[in-house]
Amino acid sequence: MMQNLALIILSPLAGFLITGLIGKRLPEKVTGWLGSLAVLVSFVLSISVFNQIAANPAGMHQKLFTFLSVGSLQIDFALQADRLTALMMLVVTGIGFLIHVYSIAYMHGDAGFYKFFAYLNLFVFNMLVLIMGANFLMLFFGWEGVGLCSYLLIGFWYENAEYGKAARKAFVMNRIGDLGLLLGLFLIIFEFGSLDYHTVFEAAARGDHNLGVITAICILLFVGAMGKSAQIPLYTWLPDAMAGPTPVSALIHAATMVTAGIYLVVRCNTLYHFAPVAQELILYVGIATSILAALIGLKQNDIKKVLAYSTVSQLGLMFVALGCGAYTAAMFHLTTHAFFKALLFLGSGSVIHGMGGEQDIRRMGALKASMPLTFWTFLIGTLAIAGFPFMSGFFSKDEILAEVFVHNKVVWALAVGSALLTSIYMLRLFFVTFLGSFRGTDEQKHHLHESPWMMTVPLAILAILSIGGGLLNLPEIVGGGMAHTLKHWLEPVTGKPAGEHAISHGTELALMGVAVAMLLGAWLYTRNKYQSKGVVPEADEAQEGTGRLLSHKFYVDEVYDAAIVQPVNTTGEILYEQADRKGIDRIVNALGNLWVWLGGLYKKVQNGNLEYYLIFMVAGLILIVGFNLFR
Amino acid sequence: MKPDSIFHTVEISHYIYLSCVLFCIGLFGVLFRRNAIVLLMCIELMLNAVNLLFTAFSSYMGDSSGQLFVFFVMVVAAAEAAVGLAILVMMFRNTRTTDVSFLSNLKG
Amino acid sequence: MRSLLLIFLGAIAILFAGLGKKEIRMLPWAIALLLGALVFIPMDWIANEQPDWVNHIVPYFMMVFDRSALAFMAVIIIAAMLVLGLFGQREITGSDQLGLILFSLCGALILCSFTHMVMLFLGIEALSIPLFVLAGSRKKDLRSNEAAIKYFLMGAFSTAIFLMGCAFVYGGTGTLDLSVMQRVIPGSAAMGGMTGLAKTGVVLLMTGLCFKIAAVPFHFWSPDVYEGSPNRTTLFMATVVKIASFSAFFRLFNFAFSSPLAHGNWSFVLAILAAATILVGNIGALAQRNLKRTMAYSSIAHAGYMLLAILANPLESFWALIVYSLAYAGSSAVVFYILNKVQEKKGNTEFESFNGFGRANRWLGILLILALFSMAGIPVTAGFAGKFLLFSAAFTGFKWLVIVALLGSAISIAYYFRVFRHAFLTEADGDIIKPEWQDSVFLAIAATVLLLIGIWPALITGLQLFELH
Amino acid sequence: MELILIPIIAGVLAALAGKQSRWVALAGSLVSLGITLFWLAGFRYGASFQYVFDKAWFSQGIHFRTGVDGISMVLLLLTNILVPVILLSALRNDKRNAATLFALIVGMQGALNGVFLALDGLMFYIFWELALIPVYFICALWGEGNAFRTTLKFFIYTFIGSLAMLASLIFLYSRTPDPSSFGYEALLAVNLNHTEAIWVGAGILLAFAVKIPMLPLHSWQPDTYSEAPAQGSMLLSGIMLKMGLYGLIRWFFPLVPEALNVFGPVLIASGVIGVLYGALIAIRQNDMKRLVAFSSLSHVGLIAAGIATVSVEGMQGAVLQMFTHGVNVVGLFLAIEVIQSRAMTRNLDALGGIAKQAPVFAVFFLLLVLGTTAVPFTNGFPGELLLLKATFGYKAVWGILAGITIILCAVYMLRMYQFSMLGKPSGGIYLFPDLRWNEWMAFGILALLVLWTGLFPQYLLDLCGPAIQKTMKGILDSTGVVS
Repeated sequence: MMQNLALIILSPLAGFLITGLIGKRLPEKVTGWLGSLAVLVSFVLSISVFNQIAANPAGMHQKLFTFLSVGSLQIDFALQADRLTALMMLVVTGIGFLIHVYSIAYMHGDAGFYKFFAYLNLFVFNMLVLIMGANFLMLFFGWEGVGLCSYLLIGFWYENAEYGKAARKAFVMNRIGDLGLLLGLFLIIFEFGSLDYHTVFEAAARGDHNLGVITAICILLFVGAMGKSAQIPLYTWLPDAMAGPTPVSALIHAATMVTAGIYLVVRCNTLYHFAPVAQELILYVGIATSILAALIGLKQNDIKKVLAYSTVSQLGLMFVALGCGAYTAAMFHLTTHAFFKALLFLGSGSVIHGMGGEQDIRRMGALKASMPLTFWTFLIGTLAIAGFPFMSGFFSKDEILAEVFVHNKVVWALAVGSALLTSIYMLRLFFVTFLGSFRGTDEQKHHLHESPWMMTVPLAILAILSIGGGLLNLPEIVGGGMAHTLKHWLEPVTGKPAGEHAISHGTELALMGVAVAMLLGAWLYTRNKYQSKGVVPEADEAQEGTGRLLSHKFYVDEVYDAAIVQPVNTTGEILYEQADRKGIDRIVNALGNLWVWLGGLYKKVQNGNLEYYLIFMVAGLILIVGFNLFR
Repeated sequence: MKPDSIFHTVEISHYIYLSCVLFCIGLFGVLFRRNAIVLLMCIELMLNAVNLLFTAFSSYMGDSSGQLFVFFVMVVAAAEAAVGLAILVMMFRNTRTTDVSFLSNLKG
Repeated sequence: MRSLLLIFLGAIAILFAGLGKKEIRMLPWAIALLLGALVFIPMDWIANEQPDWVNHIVPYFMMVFDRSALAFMAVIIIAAMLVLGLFGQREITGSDQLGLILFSLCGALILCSFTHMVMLFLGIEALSIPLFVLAGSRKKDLRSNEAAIKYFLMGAFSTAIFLMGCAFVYGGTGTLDLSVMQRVIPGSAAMGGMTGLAKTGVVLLMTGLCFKIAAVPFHFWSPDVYEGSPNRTTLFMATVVKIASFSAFFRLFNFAFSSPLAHGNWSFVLAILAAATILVGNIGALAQRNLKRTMAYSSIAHAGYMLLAILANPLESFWALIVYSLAYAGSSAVVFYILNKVQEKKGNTEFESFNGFGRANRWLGILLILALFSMAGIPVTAGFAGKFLLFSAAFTGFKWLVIVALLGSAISIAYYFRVFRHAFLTEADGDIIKPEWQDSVFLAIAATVLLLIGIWPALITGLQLFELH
Repeated sequence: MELILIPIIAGVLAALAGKQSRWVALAGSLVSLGITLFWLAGFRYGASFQYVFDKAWFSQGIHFRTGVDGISMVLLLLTNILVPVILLSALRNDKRNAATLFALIVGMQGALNGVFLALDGLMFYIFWELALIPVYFICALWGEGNAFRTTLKFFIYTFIGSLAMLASLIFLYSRTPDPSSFGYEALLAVNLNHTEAIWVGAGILLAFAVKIPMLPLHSWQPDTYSEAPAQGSMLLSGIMLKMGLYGLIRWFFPLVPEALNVFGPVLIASGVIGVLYGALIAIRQNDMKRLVAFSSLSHVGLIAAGIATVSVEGMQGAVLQMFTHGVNVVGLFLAIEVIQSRAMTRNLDALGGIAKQAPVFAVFFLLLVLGTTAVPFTNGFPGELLLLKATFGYKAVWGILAGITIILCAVYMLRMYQFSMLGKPSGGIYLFPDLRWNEWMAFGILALLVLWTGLFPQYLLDLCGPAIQKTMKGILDSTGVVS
């Protein structure tokens, strides 16, 4: 059974190699199904691992080979699986498989079809390495690996220079985070002498380490998480990353890769336990991101951009939970978010597919009729994220809000505001896209169709999961005996937080009531505005005042460009022109030319005139004799 | 050579000074004259200063090798002068002058 | 002694036998003569004692043909062979130039073996006087005339200074015999050191020799004379004359004036002169547009390097000097051969005349690179071995001087590689030069010397196992 | 011995072989690759020198002495793999006098092997110089633009450095006990006082720092790389600058450990500043070769800084990274050559969209870009990890500054890839044939190395580990620093 772990990562790797190397010569269907099969194998194996873990909370561990062994430092290429991992594995491979299947239809006819599946498989491989690695370096491997795949997939349509730019932006911003993570790893090595989770956490749990260093480690790790999970200040890449094909956005930029930061913090909860400062930082960054992204989401007209900002906002919410030490809540929301956000992205993909590549919601509308299945699943997704009672998002979001309520009332209020904004922009998106009147071209109208079954079936499955995802971790008032399944499941990893503030059922109910009321309000507002009045959102250029600010994303990109990108470029130019060419190089050349110049000077001395020669000789002679006699 | 010969009634230093003066006269002649013939003569003067000095030392120390040297110097100086005059003649044929300051084609 | 006599008598014979004949016809005889002289050297080396008849011809041990003399003689004869072999003159009638070269060579050989100031003086004059004539041997050429005049006047002038030095040393030490001097000078320590007379004498001798090797500030003649003289004469001056002068320099200063007392007297001044020579030679060469003149400056620089040998511990530096001289002679011969051929085709030796040379003549091009590398002291050529041995021998004495020498070597790359650039990197079509078969033989000898010593210098330095004196 | 002689003989034969010279050269270089692999197979893990060949050369104190330990084995491997690859990539070359080009390349292999094998100070110096000559000719004879001036500057610059090293070596030689010796161990045994150590060290360092090149002494590099022919750039950047780094490990620090406290900080500062300096400049370069030149400056700066930390991670990481950087930079220059020979330009402004026309090439190029960017599973990663860790452990500030390279490197490398390969085909790139078989093979070998080193760096680390530890012990024992 032990080789299961290796097989889980090897299967997508094999898929990558096969589709990448010979996929070009195979028919599309074969390539697509091969790629999907590879992930399916991983999924099935993951279930088997999941079952084993259920029986054996300690988890599994498998060393493949020694990667690096230098001095006292030894880093193995090793895999492990515990309950956290098992949960993530199911999410990654399960949703991954659905999206693979979806892609077979979605990417049909693309010139780079085989490449797409190769990249997707490579991504799944890297993601699995990230979550299954048994030490921080393995995590870093996967961490950078998924960043690479993200780069490749965002820039998948490489002939478009803008897409290429977005891809590079994503990679570079991730790299900024990676540097933080890497420095964190170095600190871990110096503090604990190892990178193995087991060793590190065991040592940390003893609590006798320098708290300052641990805080530094935690902050640095969080910097890594900022990059990958698109938190302030490193979030701007994620909306741009929507340049990639939609399944990519669903898989990488919604369901899996961007949650790696959450995973990292949960994984290191032992360390964060000793670093309250870092936790506070996470809390504030998370809530700020959540609000900011939600605000921006209000005014976006690109269907995928709205979802992207929504993702950023939801990730912020998860970090808020982490900041409160509510690891289960974060993981719970991570899981449900994976379901409904993947659903929403795939739904949007279906819309885009049907609309022949159109992404602007102002040109859509009234799609309900022609794309019923998409409509219904999208509705489910929208409701789930907006927190419609008893759907998955309802439970997971409420759990976070409840935890925050206990922790910090101000942040709670902000989080509620963020939830409200979420409801508004999601419903706006929904109404504008599917209801009202059709605003596209005639050609698009003629072309409009429901997507093939390979796309709709994954939608349906995800819709079911979005509805029922809440079952994973019901609150006590609803679930009774079945409550807190996930919490108990994760306990071996997160431990039992000491002195947990339980809130009374009354308060909990009240909080739920607030949420439902807000949703209702949002529904009425948006329905009134976009369906009944048929308001079409203004174009970006037409926005004024706050709207303009929002549609331009608070001008953050422009600020970054002016504050970082341009200065770096200018520095590069100045260094090259002034310091290198006109400075160092000129000095070197001058040192060389000095001798040539001296040579020219000497030429004048050697003037061909015998008398001068004799005078020089005699003068030299006198000098020599005199020097020798009188020194 | 008798020990009380005239050389020993005069201090050796006088000979040294004399020949140094002679030598310097020759030397400055070489420096400040331009006619090749005169230059040649000045060099001969320098050689003669050397000869005088050799002879004086030789006598003073009672060692014959210095005087031997003088003969060689004289012989070689003659040979040198012969060659030198030949070169000067050649130069005169080509340039119609014996002024060395006109010879400055080779320089730089 | 046998070599010297053979060459002297042979020179007379060739001079008379060659009357009215083309010089080129006498050349094989001259080469044979040199070969014969060369053969005697290993024989004498092994015998290692002065036969009686030598002492009858040269009384009072005024010349001693010890092994140090023999080693230099061998180098000089080889250098002379290269000079003669590579420059067969077809146009010249009469073998007077050949005879003059051989006579001059006799002077050079005397400079290897003297032990008495008289012989030193005679050697220098025997070496120089034929050269005055040779420098002016193109009678109608004004440049040749000018070279001859300048060389003669300045040579005679420096001879006078040198003789003054002899006289002073004679007065200061009471002897003209080198071995006596070597014994007398340390004895003067008891009487408050060397007298001013002797001190000045030593320095005057030094200046006289510095003129011969063209060390700063007595080097002014050499660029002009080198440029104006016929190529063969220039090469002869650059190699045979220079090596012989160094042999004399080495013998005089590291034998007669080798005691610490005397050494302290002249070494510092000489070190400064050496540094100046290296710098002036290299810097002067940088500004030149004419290869021949560049080689003149380069030869000044080489003299500067070789002066390091005089300043170093003689036991180590002797063989360094030998290796260096061989390397220098070999590479100079190659460069001057090519220079001569180019001059025959193009009429001058400006750098531009070499454009495309390497592309047109593959083997000569490679040979040119080899020679230039050797001059620049790049491994694995003989020039590197020589430089390395010289510098490491001198390192214990004047470290700063070695640094200056290294700096000089670095500067020299610029002008040596300029030749390479014109020969290889210009698009012009160079003239194709077909060397005569005998030229090829001598070029091959030169190349072999350069490479063989470069790869395996122990071939020469291994001889240091033998006692020198 | 055979590793030095066979390539040189092959070079001579190739020069004479005319049309067939490329095959002669390739055969010669493959034979020495074979010998290297044979040696590797028989290599006993440990710190001692193996396959020692010893013969008196100049004199009794100056020997022709060669031997291999783990450090030199890695570099021999690098040399003898890369030179065949370079030859392979040039096989279809139809430049003027191609025979000479092949001869010089394979001859260079011999000289480089000599550098890495030498266990005698003077021998090291001689091969150090000797390695300079073929590459000089390659750059001067087949270079473009103002190649003579640039290469002359390069030559004199490095030559001055070498001469300074020679002076230092001679000084050490003069201090060895009688009879003086240039032997490696004899030179190591010389004890210097602090002042002497600084002077001697400065001389040796000058040679290495120019060749590496370290920051203020680098100005020969961009011009030379960009004006040299592809093979010249590959040899220079792929192998030759490793000579300097190797010299730091094998010669510089062991010879003057007394001055470690002076040179260590200087080297690290220069290295780390070089990392940023090169990277920042590389970001704005449009000439691909110049870009790679500055990126190389950035990368080797990190390697040098790692060595100067004199820590196990730093040194082993450096050896690993030398191998890696050699492979990557040769690959990059090869890719640039592929582009230039087809598109007739290497200016990023004029390029674009090549990936469409040459997908296979695009994949290989991407892999090399990723390797250079140190993405995990490629070869750049483990070395950079170790080096950054060592620098960080030496002083956190330096580590953080150096770490910025992983961001900047991504910026300029991806920019280069983007502008050349991706986007819409522009300019004259409508006919861009994909790789020919020889280029395919060359890239294939490099790609395998990229992945192999990326996944299993431990093989190379094990190889050089004991030797590194011995070297470090030697250095630290002499300085009295307790590690």
